[in-house]
Amino acid sequence: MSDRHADAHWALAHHFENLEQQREASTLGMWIFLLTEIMFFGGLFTAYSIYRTFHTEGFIAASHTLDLVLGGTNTVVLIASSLTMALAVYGAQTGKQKMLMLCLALTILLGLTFLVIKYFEYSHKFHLGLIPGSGFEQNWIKAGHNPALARDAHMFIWIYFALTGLHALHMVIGVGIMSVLMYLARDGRYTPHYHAPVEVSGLYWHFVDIVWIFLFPLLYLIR
Amino acid sequence: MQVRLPFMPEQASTFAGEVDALYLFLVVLTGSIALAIAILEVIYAIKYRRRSPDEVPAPIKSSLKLELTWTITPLLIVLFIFTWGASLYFKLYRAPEEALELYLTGKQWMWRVQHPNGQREINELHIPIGRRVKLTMATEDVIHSFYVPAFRIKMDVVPGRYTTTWFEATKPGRYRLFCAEYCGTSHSGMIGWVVAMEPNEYQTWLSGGSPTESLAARGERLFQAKACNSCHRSDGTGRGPALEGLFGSTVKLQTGAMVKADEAYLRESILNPSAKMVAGFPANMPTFQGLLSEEEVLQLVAYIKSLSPRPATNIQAAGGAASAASPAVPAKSKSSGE
Amino acid sequence: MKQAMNSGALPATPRVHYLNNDYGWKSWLLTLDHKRIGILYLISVTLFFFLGGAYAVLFRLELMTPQGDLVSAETYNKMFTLHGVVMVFFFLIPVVPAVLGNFLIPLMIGAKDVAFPKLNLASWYIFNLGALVTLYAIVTGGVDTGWTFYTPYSTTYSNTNVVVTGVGIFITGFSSILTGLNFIVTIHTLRAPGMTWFRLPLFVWAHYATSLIQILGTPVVAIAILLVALERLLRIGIFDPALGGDPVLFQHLFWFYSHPAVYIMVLPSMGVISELVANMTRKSIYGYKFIAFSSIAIAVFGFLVWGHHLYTSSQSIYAGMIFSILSYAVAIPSAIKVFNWTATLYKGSMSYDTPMLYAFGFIGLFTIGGLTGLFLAALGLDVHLHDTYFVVAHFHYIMVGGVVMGYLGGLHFWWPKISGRMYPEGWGRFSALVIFVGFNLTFFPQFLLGYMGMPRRYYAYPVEEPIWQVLHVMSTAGASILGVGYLIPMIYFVWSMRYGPVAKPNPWQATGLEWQTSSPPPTENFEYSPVVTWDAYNFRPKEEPISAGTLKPGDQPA
Amino acid sequence: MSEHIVSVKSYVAVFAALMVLTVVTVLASRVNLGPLNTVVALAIAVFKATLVILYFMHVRYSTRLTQVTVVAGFLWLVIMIGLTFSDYLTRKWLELPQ
Ligand code: HEA
Ligand code: HEA
Ligand code: HEC
Ligand code: CUA
Ligand SMILES: [Cu+2]
Repeated sequence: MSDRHADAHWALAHHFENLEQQREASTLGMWIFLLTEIMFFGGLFTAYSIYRTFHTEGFIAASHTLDLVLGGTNTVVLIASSLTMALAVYGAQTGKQKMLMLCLALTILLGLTFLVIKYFEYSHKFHLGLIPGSGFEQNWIKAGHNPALARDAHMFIWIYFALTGLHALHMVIGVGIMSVLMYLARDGRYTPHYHAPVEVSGLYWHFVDIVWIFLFPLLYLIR
Repeated sequence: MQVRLPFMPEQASTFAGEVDALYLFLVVLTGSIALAIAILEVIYAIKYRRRSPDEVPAPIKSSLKLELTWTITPLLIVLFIFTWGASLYFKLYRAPEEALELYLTGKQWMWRVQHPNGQREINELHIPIGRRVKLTMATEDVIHSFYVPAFRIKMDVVPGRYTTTWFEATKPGRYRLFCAEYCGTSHSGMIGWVVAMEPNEYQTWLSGGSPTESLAARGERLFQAKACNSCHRSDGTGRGPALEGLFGSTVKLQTGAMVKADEAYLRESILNPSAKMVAGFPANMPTFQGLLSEEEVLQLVAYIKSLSPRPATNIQAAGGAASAASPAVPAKSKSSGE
Repeated sequence: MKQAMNSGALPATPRVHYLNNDYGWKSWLLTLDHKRIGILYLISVTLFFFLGGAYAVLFRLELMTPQGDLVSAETYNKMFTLHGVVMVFFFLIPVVPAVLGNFLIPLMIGAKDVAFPKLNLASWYIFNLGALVTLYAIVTGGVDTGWTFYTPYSTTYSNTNVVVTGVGIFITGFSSILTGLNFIVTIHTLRAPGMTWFRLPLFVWAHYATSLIQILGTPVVAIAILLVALERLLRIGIFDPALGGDPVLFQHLFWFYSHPAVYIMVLPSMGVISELVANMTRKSIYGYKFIAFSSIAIAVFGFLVWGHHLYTSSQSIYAGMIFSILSYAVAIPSAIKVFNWTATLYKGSMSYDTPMLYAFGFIGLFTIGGLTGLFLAALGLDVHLHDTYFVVAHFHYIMVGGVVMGYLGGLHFWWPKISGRMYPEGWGRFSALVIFVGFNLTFFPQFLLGYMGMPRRYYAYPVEEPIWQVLHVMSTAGASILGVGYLIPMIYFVWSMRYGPVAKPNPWQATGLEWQTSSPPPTENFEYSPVVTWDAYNFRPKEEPISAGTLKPGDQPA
Repeated sequence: MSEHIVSVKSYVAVFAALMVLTVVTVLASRVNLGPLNTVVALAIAVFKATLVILYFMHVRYSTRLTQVTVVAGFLWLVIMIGLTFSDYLTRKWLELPQ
């Protein structure tokens, strides 16, 4: 085993045989982490499905208070960021340093755009007082919605904030990861030979995108 | 199975013997399995003890036949246990057609009982033997669990809805009533007695005590006090549907679905009117969530129930054997208008 | 003590090994060596075991008399809650994987470390962070919801530190996830050449199955507890009936994790038992594939049965039936294991050393605990048994009688490898016996109490039931014996680190790669990269041509 | 390295498909299909997610193990939701006349 280290890549950890094995380990590790993420969001999705089944009317009414344009824009923004992320990985795979840097920057930018739009959505809700809390039902009625549905709408909004809040938190972490990645990548650290960190971070980013792909119809488009 | 074995609670309901039978069957079955394994292990341990420090026994190839035997045999055994357990469960939890209906509310840390005739008690529950008793249960705060070991019956009382359970006592006596779901500081103090009495003694008990309003009559007063009658009029001219004949009928909802108007439905209609909207009516009934205690809701429910001609399933018919049991006579319910 | 060793021509203790290659706090607190991390975990979980045990001793004393006279009801409730929380989340879930698993899995598969050593160390820090948060919750008033955190008591009515405790458990959950993640990736990618799946020791299979549960289940309890904390903070939330929420939904989410979690606890210990049974009888394990796959089957089916905790919760009786039949299905793989272990004993060469005594204890007590699980899974019977001491007895038989015994057996068995020293055999056997006796005295009476109707989580119980008090007194007496039994190994393990006889590389003449390196192993685990050409539990290796620079059975490092 | 490199062209194609599907799902939600609305919305979401997983996340070209991992994740989610529904959807059954 000692001969291994002579020509070993700088990034190869001592307990791996070669970079290929190391890459395999980190991708598998990330996938397994994403499994836990699925189940983490899954708890909320379960609650959502149950309550939506039993409080359908209220859910629909509350869903209509969400801004479809902003939500739709965010969907586009996030899918676009997934594209740039995929292209960043491509850049690393093919050794196109400029492309890597540019795409990472775009990904961060799009991620931030998403968060800014989300911020406006949230602040609108705060402005109307349509946020979970004891004042919700009055504000709901004040805003001219069907009072009979106030309670169920409240539940919807609660779940809406929980789901999108958790998702936004993941976005913030994602933007952080991408920034670190960009910093590390600045002088050609990632090569066609070694780019597992880019790839693995990409998996995370796409996962966050997928969560939104489900959130969008489930929250904005129900009727 | 009417024997009292050591380490068993008294058998005082129709279920007790059946539950004990399954229990004893399992004791014997699993006892012999455990014993067989233990004996085998002791024998092997003695017979095949290490005799010299370096001895290495010959390996034995595992046999598929043997593996399958000890996979399939336990499978058959557990399927049998499952069937037995499940059929018992069905009996325990399927409410009977005809029963004496009592109302129970749990509240940190006491049990409150309301009898149809208006008798109320705390931490005691008087019942006749030889009659099926159905409990409709609600809680004002956290989850509690109604547990009478001598009856082998237990059911959680869950906030936000009614749960029900039933039993039929077979022996007069005082039996312990426990709260089995942890509910806070005095969970272990939330205990009481179920007093099972001969039917005639039960009658005496019912008519004893200070004369009280019947449950339905109390509900009727509430119905007026909370101004329900401003919308629900018996002649159907109110803003809401008339409630006469509602209980036990099938209601058509706005969504087109049909639901049976049972206690749970009535409770929901009062506390969360929008959950199930009656077809043809506007959604203008206010919610009474937080304005009524569960006990009061139960009184309203009892009142609305009394507005229906009873099929065989209600208090009155149940009271047949003990006619004084239910003075809540629907006929006298005057139109709820003025 | 007999120390029959065949392979000891070389100096038993290598001059440099993982314990002495570096000294000082930093070399431990910043270590990336899986073996040292295992020891760090050993220290953490042992402390928590004694904390949980101390609570148990105190509330057992309270239960000696029917009235509440020793402590107040609030204190009692906090004590059993913290006993449950500490024992489950801070002791039993990490104990075998994080201590023995961490130490052994890389050794057993012939790897130099786990796949992600930094994550491994991080998981220990996360564990301790969660532990500190929980300890903070304890010293600032404790928590009284029961380890199950049922709503709405936990969200609305309890006025104790639910949120802080929840945060502690939430954090610790991530350490569990990271351990599981690390093991799965390690087992997939770092097996030595020739170490095929069906040559893996069953300990590794059991940990693989455990890890599956950890990664798929833990996030769900994390979100459930997070939702409770949010609901408590916002005073409104998704389990709140006032919003049309359903408290029983919390129970679904909680048990979706917490039932599989009981298999997180028991599977690793079952892995230990497979090793002990094979190695202490020097017999190739009977039905290797059946035991291996039964672990996976338990992990998978374990996820389908959570509703058996909700039979009386107003869950639909049809769902109850589904969960009941699936609960019975998951009992079958456990049965397969018990039968195969027993068959392995047949015509073996059985040693009576301490690890084997614990293995016997495990098999016997796990069987009783498991079989009483069949009582609880029977729908109609559980209506009577639910939330009584019968349940308490059931799970202590498995968790204390089974899992803790398995863990202690494993600790004795691998102690020479971990510390390089032998423990005193006579004391080992004695304490195993004390624990066995104390255990049964503590928990057998609780089955009887349970069937007679004694509810659990009761601070006081009716005076008019003299027999109840008799049984409770027996139980308390047993618990004291049990406590002494646990203290003895504590003492002699520590003693042996200095004074114990020096251990040979393979004191038990066991198979497994971990025995083919020195005791204690070097930091990189093996002097040579192992190449595996034999099956697990091959006690009569055929001579194989060995290429230079590889390890063969019975070999010693040069 | 043995890894498969997806071309820029396919990435863009997948992106275009995702965009189209986003529009479709919004439009579909405007049409009243009754309960089918949910089914359609979910089907499109699943389809979109599959595209992302297969191409952006390279699962189509990954090892069997990765593929199994992905499937297991969604399967477990279905188990959790499905068995929970087995309770909620059958609670009322008992109230049918016996
Ligand atoms: C490590 C922990 C562990 C393990 C492994 C198990 C294993 C099992 N458990 Fe247990 N259980 C708990 C820990 C555990 N449990 C805890 C902590 C609680 C209470 C939680 C709380 O409320 O606080 C609980 C509660 C609990 C309940 C709910 C009781 C109630 O609250 O009403 C039920 C009901 O079905 C149950 C069933 C089972 C079954 C069927 C098994 C099976 O897996 C057992 C399988 C094993 C065997 C069957 C024995 C070996 C087999 C043979 C010897 C062969 C012969 C076999 C046959 C003929 C089948 N358990
Ligand atoms: C991993 C799990 C685990 C372990 C190892 C144990 C170990 C023990 N448990 Fe535990 N128990 C649980 C998990 C566990 N328990 C859970 C999950 C619950 C449910 C909680 C709930 O309802 O929410 C429970 C509940 C529970 C109850 C029911 C309480 C109630 O419902 O009111 C009882 C009652 O006897 C009990 C007893 C014991 C005893 C005597 C031990 C003994 O084995 C402990 C032996 C250990 C020692 C005795 C320590 C030795 C140390 C010393 C002697 C030093 C002492 C030091 C000082 C006093 C400073 N436990
Ligand atoms: C402002 C008018 C109004 C008041 C006051 C009111 N209700 Fe109603 N109620 C309605 C209307 C309208 C409906 C039908 C629509 C619906 O289902 O919500 C209704 C429906 C009901 C139903 C279901 C009837 C059915 O046919 O299924 C019940 C039961 C009921 N109310 C009970 C009560 C009780 C008890 C009170 C007092 C505590 C009360 N209501 C007060 C307007 C009212
Ligand atoms: Cu009420 Cu416990
Ligand atoms: Cu369980």
